[in-house]
Parts: sequence; C-alpha cells; structure tokens
Amino acid sequence: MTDNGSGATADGSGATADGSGATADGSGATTDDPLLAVEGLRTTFETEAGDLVAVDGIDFTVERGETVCLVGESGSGKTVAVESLTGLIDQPPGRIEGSVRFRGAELTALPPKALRRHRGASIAYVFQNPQDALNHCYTVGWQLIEAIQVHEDVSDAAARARAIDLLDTVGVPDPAGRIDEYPHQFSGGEKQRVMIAMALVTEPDLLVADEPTTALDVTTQAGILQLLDDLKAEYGLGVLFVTHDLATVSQIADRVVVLYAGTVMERGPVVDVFERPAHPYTRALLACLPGRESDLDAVGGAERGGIAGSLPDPTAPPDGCRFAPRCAHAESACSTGDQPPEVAVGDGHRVSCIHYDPGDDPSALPDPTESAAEAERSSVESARQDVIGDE
Amino acid sequence: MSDAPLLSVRDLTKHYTTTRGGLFSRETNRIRAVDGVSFDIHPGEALGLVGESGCGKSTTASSVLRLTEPTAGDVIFNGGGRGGAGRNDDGTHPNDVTRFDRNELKAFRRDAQLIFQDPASSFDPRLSVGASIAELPLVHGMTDAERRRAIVEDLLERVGLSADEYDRYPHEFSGGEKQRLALARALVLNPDLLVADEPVSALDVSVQADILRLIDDLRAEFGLSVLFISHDISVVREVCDRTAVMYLGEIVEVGPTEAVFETPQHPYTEALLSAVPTLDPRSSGDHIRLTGSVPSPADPPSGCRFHTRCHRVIQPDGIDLDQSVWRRVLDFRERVVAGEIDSASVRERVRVGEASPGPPAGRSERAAADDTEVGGPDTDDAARVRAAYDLPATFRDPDVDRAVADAVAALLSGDDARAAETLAEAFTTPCADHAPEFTTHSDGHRAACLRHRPDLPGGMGVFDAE
Amino acid sequence: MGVAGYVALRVGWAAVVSVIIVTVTFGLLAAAPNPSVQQAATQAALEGGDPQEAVERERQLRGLDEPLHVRYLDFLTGVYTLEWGWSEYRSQPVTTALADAVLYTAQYSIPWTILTVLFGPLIGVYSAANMYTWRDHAATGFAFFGYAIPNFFFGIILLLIFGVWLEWIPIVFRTEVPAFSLANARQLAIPVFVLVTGSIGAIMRVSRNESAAFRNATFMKTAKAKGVSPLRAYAYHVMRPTLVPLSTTLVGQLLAIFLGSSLLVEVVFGIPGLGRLTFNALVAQDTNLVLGSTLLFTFLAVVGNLLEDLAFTVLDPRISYDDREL
Amino acid sequence: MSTDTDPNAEADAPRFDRVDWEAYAGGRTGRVSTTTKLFALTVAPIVALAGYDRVAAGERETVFDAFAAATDLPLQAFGLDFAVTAVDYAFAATLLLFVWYLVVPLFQHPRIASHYWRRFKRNRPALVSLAWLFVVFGGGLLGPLVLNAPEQNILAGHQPPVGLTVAEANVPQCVGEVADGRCGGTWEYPLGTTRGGVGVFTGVVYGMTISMKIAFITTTIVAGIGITVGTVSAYAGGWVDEVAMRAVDIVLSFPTLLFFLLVLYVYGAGLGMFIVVFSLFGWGGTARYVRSKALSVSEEEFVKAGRLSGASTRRVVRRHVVPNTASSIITQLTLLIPGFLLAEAQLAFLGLGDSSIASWGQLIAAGRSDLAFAPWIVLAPGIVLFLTILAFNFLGDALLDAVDPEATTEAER
Repeated sequence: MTDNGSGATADGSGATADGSGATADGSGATTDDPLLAVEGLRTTFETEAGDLVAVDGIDFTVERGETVCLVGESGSGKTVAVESLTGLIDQPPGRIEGSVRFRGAELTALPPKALRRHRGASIAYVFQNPQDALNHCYTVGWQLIEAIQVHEDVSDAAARARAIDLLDTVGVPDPAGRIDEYPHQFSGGEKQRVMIAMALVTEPDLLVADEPTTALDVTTQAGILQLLDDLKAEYGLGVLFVTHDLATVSQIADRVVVLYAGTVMERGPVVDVFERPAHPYTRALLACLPGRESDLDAVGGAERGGIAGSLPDPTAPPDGCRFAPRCAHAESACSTGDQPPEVAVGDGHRVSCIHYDPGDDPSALPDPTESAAEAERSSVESARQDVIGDE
Repeated sequence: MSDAPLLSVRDLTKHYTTTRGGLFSRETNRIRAVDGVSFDIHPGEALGLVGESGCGKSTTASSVLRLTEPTAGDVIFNGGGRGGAGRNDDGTHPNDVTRFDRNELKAFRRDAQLIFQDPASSFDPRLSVGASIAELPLVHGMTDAERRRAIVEDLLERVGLSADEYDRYPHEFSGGEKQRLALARALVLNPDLLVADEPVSALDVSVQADILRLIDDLRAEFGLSVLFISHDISVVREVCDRTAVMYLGEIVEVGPTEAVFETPQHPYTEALLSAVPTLDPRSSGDHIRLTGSVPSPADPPSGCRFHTRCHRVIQPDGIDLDQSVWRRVLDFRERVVAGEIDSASVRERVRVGEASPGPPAGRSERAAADDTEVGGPDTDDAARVRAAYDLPATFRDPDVDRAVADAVAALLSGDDARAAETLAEAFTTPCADHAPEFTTHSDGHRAACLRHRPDLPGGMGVFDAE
Repeated sequence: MGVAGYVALRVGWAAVVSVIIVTVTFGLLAAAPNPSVQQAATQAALEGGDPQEAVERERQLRGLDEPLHVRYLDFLTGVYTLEWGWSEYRSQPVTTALADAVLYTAQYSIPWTILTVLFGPLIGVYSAANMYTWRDHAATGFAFFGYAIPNFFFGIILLLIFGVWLEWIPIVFRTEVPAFSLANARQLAIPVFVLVTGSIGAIMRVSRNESAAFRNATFMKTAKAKGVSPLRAYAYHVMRPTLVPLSTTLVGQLLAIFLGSSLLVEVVFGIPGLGRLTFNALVAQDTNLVLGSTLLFTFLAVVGNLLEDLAFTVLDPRISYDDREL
Repeated sequence: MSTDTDPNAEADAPRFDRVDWEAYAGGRTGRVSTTTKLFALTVAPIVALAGYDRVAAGERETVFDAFAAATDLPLQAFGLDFAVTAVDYAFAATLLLFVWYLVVPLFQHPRIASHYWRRFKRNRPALVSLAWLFVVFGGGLLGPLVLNAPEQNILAGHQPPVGLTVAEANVPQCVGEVADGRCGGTWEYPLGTTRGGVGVFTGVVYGMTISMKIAFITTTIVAGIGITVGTVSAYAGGWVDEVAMRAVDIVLSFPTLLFFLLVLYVYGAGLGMFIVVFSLFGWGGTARYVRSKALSVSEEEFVKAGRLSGASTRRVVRRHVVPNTASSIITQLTLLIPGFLLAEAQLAFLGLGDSSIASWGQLIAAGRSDLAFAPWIVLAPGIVLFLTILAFNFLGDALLDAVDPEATTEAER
C-alpha cells in the first residue's frame, strides 16, 4: 500500500466490521452508515437438479476509501455475490434474498429503474475478461460516451472531452487519437484500463472489480493494481475486489473476506488473516501457494500440497461447516447443524469454525499432523459410516 | 546427471508467414514467434521456460516436439537409447528431431510427450478416457487389447485415479482429474522427456498444488526430464531446477532457478519478478513499471528487443537525465516517429487540456515525484503538450530541452515529419543499435543485456546498484 | 487494400461466378438436343417432309451448325449485352417479357422483403430477451410453423378460406387494378402474408440463436452495470452484433425462399410475375424465355450474395479489409 | 529405470515402464475395422444385384423376374416382384450405411449414447418429433410391402374419409353407406379417395417411401461430399483449400431449383435426377461448415495429442477430427432434409415432378381442383408433409442442444 491513507483505513475498518464507526468522505450521506452493508445475502438459481445455492447468506461491509477483497476458489460464489448487489443476476432463474444497504438505503427493495440509476452512477463494475467486456461493434469512445450520457444530460462534445480526459487518467497512451478505435485495436491491459475509465465516468462511490487482472499478464496486472490503488486514494472510492489469487489480495486489500461454497469462512484485516490465518480452509489455501514458503512463516505447520476432495454439490450443501468434508481438523460436531457462527479472534478478525471460542488466539487450532488429529479424523470417518449405515 | 544433455536445442527459429488477401493479391507477413532460442535439458532435470503471453514459449514447446515444423535450428534429442552419437561430417546431427523421417519421428513420439494447458479440451469427448490413453500403445504396435487395458489401468492408479475409471468419459471428470489423465496419457509410452505446457494455469490453486506434486513425484520415480512452460513464476520456482526467461521470441536470461530469481541479470527478468505480487501484505507495493505494450513479433525492435520498454535503457554519451525521465523522452520519441502522436492528436489534447480544469488527473503526483518541474495548465500550448505526454516543463540539459521544444513546436505547427526527424536525431540509445550477447554471471547463469558490456557507454553492470 | 479495393475484388469475383454459371448453362443446352430442332423434325415428319432436312434448316436458323467455341462466344456476348432473343410464347422480346413480369413480382416481393427484414430480427431478439418464457415459446412456435408449412399448401388453404368461403379476396389476381390501390393491397395481402410467415421464421430463428449468445456476453453485463436500460441495451448492444452473423445468412435465406416460393405463390395466386412466366415458358417449351428467366434469377442470386458479403464487411468492425479473404 | 531384477517377469507385467516398445515397432495397426467389414459384407449383395440388373435383366423385365427365371427361385412368393430402380439400390445401400455407422455404434457405446439420450429427451417436442419420424420411416419402409400400390378406380372417386360424409351427387358411386343422401367414408379408404379413386391413405403411405428415399440418399451424398471437401480443404490448405472454397461459393450461389428446371426442360428428369441435382448443389454449406469445424477441432488439444501419439495424419483425421465434426453436422443435415422434401413437393405440385411416383406433392396437386368439396385430398398429404418438416426442424434443434459442446460445459458447471 503506497498511499498513506490505507493504513489508517485498515485500522478504522477493523472497527467497522463490528458495525461501528465509519470513515465518511463527506459526500452528503449519513455518516453513520457504511458505504455498503450486506447482510444475509443469499442467491439461488433454479436448475433442473433443484435449487442451486450459489451464495448462502453472507455479510460484509465496505467503507469509503478502503479495499475489501472477496477471495475464494471457483465455485465459492464470489462473482455471484457481487453481481447480486445491484441485481445484475437475471431473475429468474436467479433469486436474491437478504439485505444490501448502500449509504444506508436498501437496494434489494428498489424497483429496477431506481436500481439502474445506482448502477454506473454510484456503484460501478469492472469485469474479469476485458476481451468480451467491451462491445466489439462500437468504438471505445462511443461506449464511454454512452456511459456518460446514460446518467447525465451533456452534449456529445463535452462527453467526448471527458472521455478523452478519463482515458488519460487511466493511462491509455494517446487518448485523443485512440478514442475512435474499436476494442480489438486495444491490448488486453488497455481494454481493462478502458473498462476502469468507463467505471469512473460518473465518479462512483463504490467500485466493484471482479477478477480484473486474472486474464492479464503479470507485468500488466501490476500496472492495473497500481492504478486501482491510485484511484482509490484520489477519488476516495470504496473498492470491492473479487479474486481467487491470494497474492493479489495481499497487495491490494485492506480487509479480506474468505469465501468457500457460498459462505464466509473467515474475515479480517489483511495483515491478520495472512499472518495469523485461523480457519483451516484459509490455512490450507495459503499452504497451496507454490514457491512462497519463504514469504510466510505462519503456514509452517500444514503440509504443502492441495486440498483433498472437491467442492460440495451446491444443490445439496452438507450440514454443518461447508468445509468439513475436506477439513483435516474436522470432528463429528463439524458436520451437524448449520455453518458455525462467526467468532472474533482478533480486532475485526472473525472465523466461522467450532474450534474457536471468542478471544482465542488464531494459532489455537490443533495441529492435524499430531496423532490426536488422526483420531479425530477416524472418528469423523466412523461417524460418516454410521450415517451411511443408518440409511 | 550425466554430461550429455538429453535435449539440446540450438538456434531454434519459428517464423509464421501469414498470407493476406485472397485469390488476386497476396502479401506475406513474417511473424517471428521464436527467433534463435538455445537451451539444454539434462537427464532428470526440469527446465522452466517463463514469459508473458505471446513471447513464443508455447511455440518453442511445440517446435521441440515437432508438432509445428521449426523454420530453422537443431533439436538434438539423445534419449531413448540414441545417446553417444556425434555430428555427421556435414554438420547435421543424427539425433536432430527436425530432420527425423517418418519412422524416426514415430519412435521419437515414444520418448517425448506433452501435457496441455486446457483440461477441457485435452480428451476426445467421444472416446472413453481409457480408450484415448490406450490409443498410444495401439499406434505403437501393441495390438493386444487386454494388455493395453491392463497397462492403462495400472497407470491410472499411479496417477491417483482408480482402474475402473477407464470406461468413463471426459465430461465426467473435474479439471484436476483430467490433468491427471493427461499425465497418464503422456506417460503411457514411458518417455524420457515430458513437455508441460502451462499444465496448471487453468486449475484452482488447491488443485494446482496437487498436480505439481504429482509431476514432481513421477519425475523422481521414472527419472523424467521436464520442459516446464508457464507464465507463472512462482509455479516455475516451485518445480524447476533451471529457468529460462523469454521475451518476444528470444531467451534473455537462463540459469539455475534460484540464481535467476534471486539475482536477476536482465532488466526484463527484474521487472517480471517485481511485478509478481508477494504474499506478504506488509511489503511495499513498489513495482518496476514497464511502459508501452509488447511490440508485435512481426516487426520486433532493433538491437535489444526489450529496449522499447526497458526501465534501464542506456543513455548515449552526452545525455545524463534521470532514468525515468529518459524513458519518457524515448517513449515520446518512439510514438512520434511511429506516427501515433501527430499534430491532430496533439491539437485535440490541447483542447481537452483547456476544457478540463487543473492538470490532467492522475498524472500530477506521479510527475511531481520527479526531480524536474511540471508544466502547469496556465502556461502556453507547448507546456500543455509536454504535460499531456508526461514530459517535464524544462530539462536541465539545454540540448535536450531544445530538441523537445523544437519537436513540440513542429507538432503544434502541423509539421509531423520535422518533429519525428528532430526527435530521432536528438535521442538515440545504444540498446537500439546493438543486439546484446550472452554474458556469464555465475555457474550456468547467463543473460543477454548490453548493460553487461563494459565497452558501451552505460555498460557497467548496473544491477548491483541497488 | 482499402474498402474500395476489397469491393472491387469482390465485384470481380461475382462477375467470375456469373460467367461460370452462364457457361454451365450453355454446356447444358449445347449437350442436349434442342427441343425446337426436335419439334421441327416432328413437324416435318407429320407434314410428310424430310425430317433430316428440316433439322438441318432449323439448326442453321438457330446457328447450331457453327463450331462450339463460336456459339459459346456468341452466347456469352448475347447474355451480357442483354440480347436474350425472341419469346415465341409471348411474341415479344424475352427482355420485354421479363421486364413486364418483374413489375408484378416487385409488387409483392418488396413489401415482403421489407416486412421480413424488419420483423424477423426484431422478433428474434425479443424471443432471446425473453428466453424460455411463454413469449419465447410462442415466437418459436410461430417460426417453426412458418417454415414448416409449405408455402403453396398454406396458400391454397388460405385461398380456400378467404377467397372461396369468406370471399374477402379475389380468387384470381386482377391485373387491371392499379399498383398503388387498396384493391391491389387486398389481393396481395394473402400472398405477402404467406411469404412472410415462410421467411420470417428462418430469420427469426437465426436472430434468436445469435442474439442469445450476445445476451449473455460480458459486454451486456457491462452495459447493465453502467445503468443502460434493458431496452437500450437490447437495441444497441444485442441487435447490432446480431446483425453481423445475420447478414451472412439473411440474403441467402431470402433468395432461396424467393426463388422457390415466388414460382409457387404466383402459380397458386395467379400473379403474372417472373415465377409464373418461367412456369409458362417451361410448359410452352419456349427455350429463350426459359433461359432468360433462369439467367435473371441467377444474376439476382449472384448480386444477392455479393451484397451479403459487402454488408458483412461493413457491419463487422473487426474485419480489416487487408485480412479479408474473398 | 526399473529396479526389478527378473527381466522375464517384467516383460509380462502390465506396467507401462516395462514394455519394450522396440519389440512392437513395425506392427501393423492400420487394420480395417469390424464395422467396415460387416458393412462391406451386407452391401455386397445389393451391389451384386444392381450389377446383375444392369448386365442381365432386360428392358421391361424386373431384376427379380430375371433372377427368378435364371435360377428357378420362387421370388414372387416373397413379395419380390416389384421393379427395382437405381434409387432403390441407393436407398438400400444408404440404409445399411446408417445402420452400421450410426445405429450400431450407439449400441456399442451405451455409456455415451445414454449421455446424449439423457440430454436429448429433456426436449419434449423433439421426442414427439422423433416418434413421428419413426412412424414416417416405418410407414415408408413397410407400407409398400403391406399395401398394394395406389390404383386408379374411377368409380370409387371422391370417397370421403372415415367419419365424414359428402353429398351423394359429388361421388360417382358410394363405396360406403349412404344415409340422408350423403355418402359416408369406409375403412377401405380411411382417408378417402381422389378424383381417380386412388386411396389417399395409400397415397400418403407411398409418399412416405418417396420422402424417406429423398431424405436418406440426399443426406448421404451431401454428407459424403461435404465432409470430404471440408476436411480435405481444411487439412490440405494452400491452393487446394482456395479452389475448394471457391467451388463452394459457386455452388452456394447456384439457384438449384432453377437449374433443376433447366435440366428438367432439356433432358426431362425423374426422382433419381432430382436427388442427384439437389444433392450435387446442396453440399456447399455443409462443406464450409465442416471446414471451419475441422479447423477448430484441429486446434483442440486432443487432436494435438493424437498427433503426438505418433499416429499418422490420416488416422488422426479419421478417428478424431471427422467424428467430432460429424456429430455437429448432423444438425445441419437434419435441417437440410426438409428443404429437399419441400422442393420435391413443390415440383410435383407444379406438375414438373416425376409423374411415375406417388409423392405427397403429386397428391396435393391432384386434389387442388377439388379443394372446395373434397378438401381431404389436399389436407391429408399437406398436413403429413407439414408435420414431417416440422419434426425435422425440432429434431435438428434438439440435436444441436444435445451435441453442442458449449452446452456440455454449461451442464458440467
């Protein structure tokens, strides 16, 4: 984090995770409400195999001037979650439940037209694949000008001047010459910059970036991440950043929300989550990262290697903790009831795991390589066999 | 590890000619996908080939396997009992894959195999995976169906699947399982060399680790050599003994993995490493910023191919600017010469500059960080142009300042040709004139950068400057 | 090579294709016994003359005794200078007969084409926008009905219902009504309706399937995310890219339907247009007229394909003229 | 590499790293598949019969008569007394081709077949369509063996279908019962009769045969030429590709119906000529599609893997490229067939078709003038034609969904 503001916001946001305090930028909204507050968000899709629960009741908040990362592997529901915020999901087949409050106003209750005014104007999106995210039939300028004129009644010339200015802001070389070019004449990184410019046209308060750098080369990715960080500081944006890449998270996030199978496993300030990961899933995920053992000592205990097993069937999620069937620390109690309630293990650092009591040190988790863990595992196995036997 | 390399690639070149136009007119365009690449792989060794998309690493892989016909160069393969042969009198090598005839090539297929990037398309959707794998022994003469099946079933278990998955179809497997199957297929003929082309980049992190470990295990068990191709430096770092870095069809640096990543000797490697995000949230986010985008391989830059983006591009005698300012001056020069910046676009920029209050957003603090003054918006058009293209309002060096001022004036007066000429004459870099040669830095660690040539201005091994 | 170069190239190729088709036609005619020669022989035999002599005379009259290449060049010149000969059945030059007929064909095919091109893509995109709802199923059902029901059969049935039973429309086409009159509109309504149902289905299906892909494209999500209204999003972001693949099939589809159906519909409804003229020429064994109408349809097809290719090139900005093959 | 000590035991253990591949090298693997052998075996009698027909049978003699006379076999007793045309030989050969290369493989690979079936049967209209096409296929195949060929019987003209009545004045003689001066239909003519007294039901069933012949033979020719030109074009590249694609351009801009009219006008033409002309000008789209599909399939990794296995290009193309393009052109072909059926019906309706065959178009044409008082003559074949075309369209749509690889990945998610 190069800007000096982020350290402060990270601390402040630790507090806001508990629902208190905010770092308002004085843009006229009530200062007590967080910029974005999501509660019990649940998105399901009707499929032939039954209702597919993509997002299963998640909560998080985003403040102005901070970057919150939703991190998870494919199938964790992270993309569906952010698209549910402003109803980008088609309904039906999708169904969105729960509460999404933007500057204190409930979005899920809004009629489509009112919701649309928020999209683009105050909540802007940048998507994963810049290849398809721009319409290949129109010039880059046309699409930028459309984004401006949808929300504001400005002349073509003024919109064009603003578009050129924005392209310059996001670092597209020679914006005046290139505004009349088609997307296929731009490189992948440049397209993503155009997408960011498009997101900025109406000076939004919240920028939702869904895997914006995944399709890009690593040197290009570094530039885009830097740009997002600069813009956050300059415009006082709240950034909701979705990614599967923990390394990217560590570079850009102030706070992290770890998702697995549509539920929150762990959340907290980025330093806490990376240095003292509490949930077995977070630990395993960090341990999976190749070539980085030297970067981090906290992972130490877990063995290098993948996570055995596969994602649960989203049409029939398991009882108890979603991660229990793959967890090295699972006990029989893990597979009953619902996802365990979140427990605070640090300042704003909370984990959904039965192995913790409030106030526990995140390193309290028993080491799975010990024989005790073996015994636990076998007890889980036998518990499972009991269940099968009963059927 | 014996002395003779298993695979020895020399000056491998692959140029694609694309034909444009239809029946009546033809133009050809030469894409230099791979341009003179050389490396060795010793028995049991894993060599990583890293680079960004379009650098030619995948083309190198398929040329080594002769999946595409290389344009020039030797690929000498000493595996499969071919070892010990020397060159013929006419300089050709009996083990040169590029000269293999049909039968030799078929035998070579047993000794070198490939696993692909995309698990979704790596198996014929119409055949059971067992049949797909068993096709290889069949092609190589094993007509006994039961024996084929027994071998494949045994192999399925070795890659962590079960024998009864022989009859299942590709759509019934997950991405990670398909990569295991792909490994089984690559191994069924018991090869000496395995080429892995981005084998884990389509997989989730938790699955990646599994597959990487499997490759490592199999490599140890069967003494495989691996050519590992990836854009992901951390993956290569995990798996490979040695690493080669490619940029725009050429290898710019090669050496033991730790040496290459700990003490990079080429600015590109340095930039690439700096761009990889670390897992430490407390690390500073300072990256080396590469300007511009990768040039087209159809028309690669002269001299060192990286000079158009290099942050360490050498300044000629008589110019002594701050390195980042020098980079921006060169960028400005390149774009004016290429016609990207012309009087029309300059005029539009000036107009936009007038319309929007304050200096162009996003640029100000970046430029302010430099030791030179930035032109304010309230000065004349020339200053506005300089600001728009990231140039300082004045340069300490009067010659440089005059050249830039002349060029900007020419652009504003509509004389694009004169602007281009002025800049082209005033600003040159040795990097554009000399093709760098490899210099050796430590045991087997070599890089191709003019900074390492002491006879050139600026060539003083600047890499220890940090 | 810019736009002009590409267009010139493409027009040149269209000319080559037309020459090839004309050549095949010539070959077909040259290889077979000429019906009028046979007719002359039969006539002579019936009238007690010498069939052989009659054949010779007829051959000479028609220039069939010339060497093949001379006849071929004459044929080619004739075709491209529009000297298409005399129609014995119509007792007027072939070109005049065709020109007369074109007027009647145009009366129904222009409204038909406009309606199809207008409504086909609209219904298709509408169907895609409401995919898997009853609206989509209704539109799909209509499309399938349209192109599954044979035009001539549908025409007969409608003629029976509206002409014979309800007597809303005349059973026989009346040529004396002015082209721009209510009466003409009334008598052409059913033929146009039959043709539109037949052609709109195909266009609508293609538009639906193509726009279904664009509907789920990320750029649609981008459009939604920047607050564009659904109507505008479909009108600009789905319709426009849909036109690109559609343009590659539209003209071909319309031509195929036109060539087949105009013949049938004109015969069923008694419209004295090109199709009916061709049919009558076939029945009356009028070689010049058969050839003339075949050539006319052929040229229409060649020009149609040419326009299709040019439209595609203009519509898709990703195609640079340099890389475009013929 | 192997640490085992007993080399003899190794040789037989089913382990990949203990196989001495040199020992296998040079073994013949390019053998003719069993399916091909069986196909050749079954198609041979048909070819032989066709040859015999051409060489030995006289002008006005059916091949079975000639054969029976030559061998003293009582062929007539088996119902083998009809005249066999070239179209019939082609039809029989085509049917065998379908059985051995489409039906049998489905049974040989039940796992993948049931996978496709599960996807296919989600589409209700397509299931109904398939059932209907089976009816048409069965009727066309077996009908002529059960029903006598349609015959003229002026006295039995204009009989109404079962359950309907018609004014007695409109029929020359009522075959069924007359009540209140109206003539009722009988089961002898379930769908009534034409002016000439031909049973409409019989006509419709015989029309099925014609339609099936058109469908199967044209599909085979179009698929054969299309796949060959398309794959060769894709794989040869260079000038071969250029020439082939230019040829496709020409074929596609050829107005086939008009051209057929010209052929008809000059030479006169029967069903055989119709099939030949329409399939010779119908393959353009298929070839273009196969070419682009083959090019994209060649980019798939499994084709590269096939090449890397050491297999010859021919083997890779035959075993991986062609089957994977073929499954997707089935849709295209399914949508081509209705066009051919429609063209035949149109020509027959105009009186320009093969007058010797009892197609649906002929029947519609025959009934047109009597439409006002005997609509069944037009309606019955018209509706059957409509339903058949509809069924092919629904089927094509469903097959597209069933074999579409994109849809597969969608389902995997």
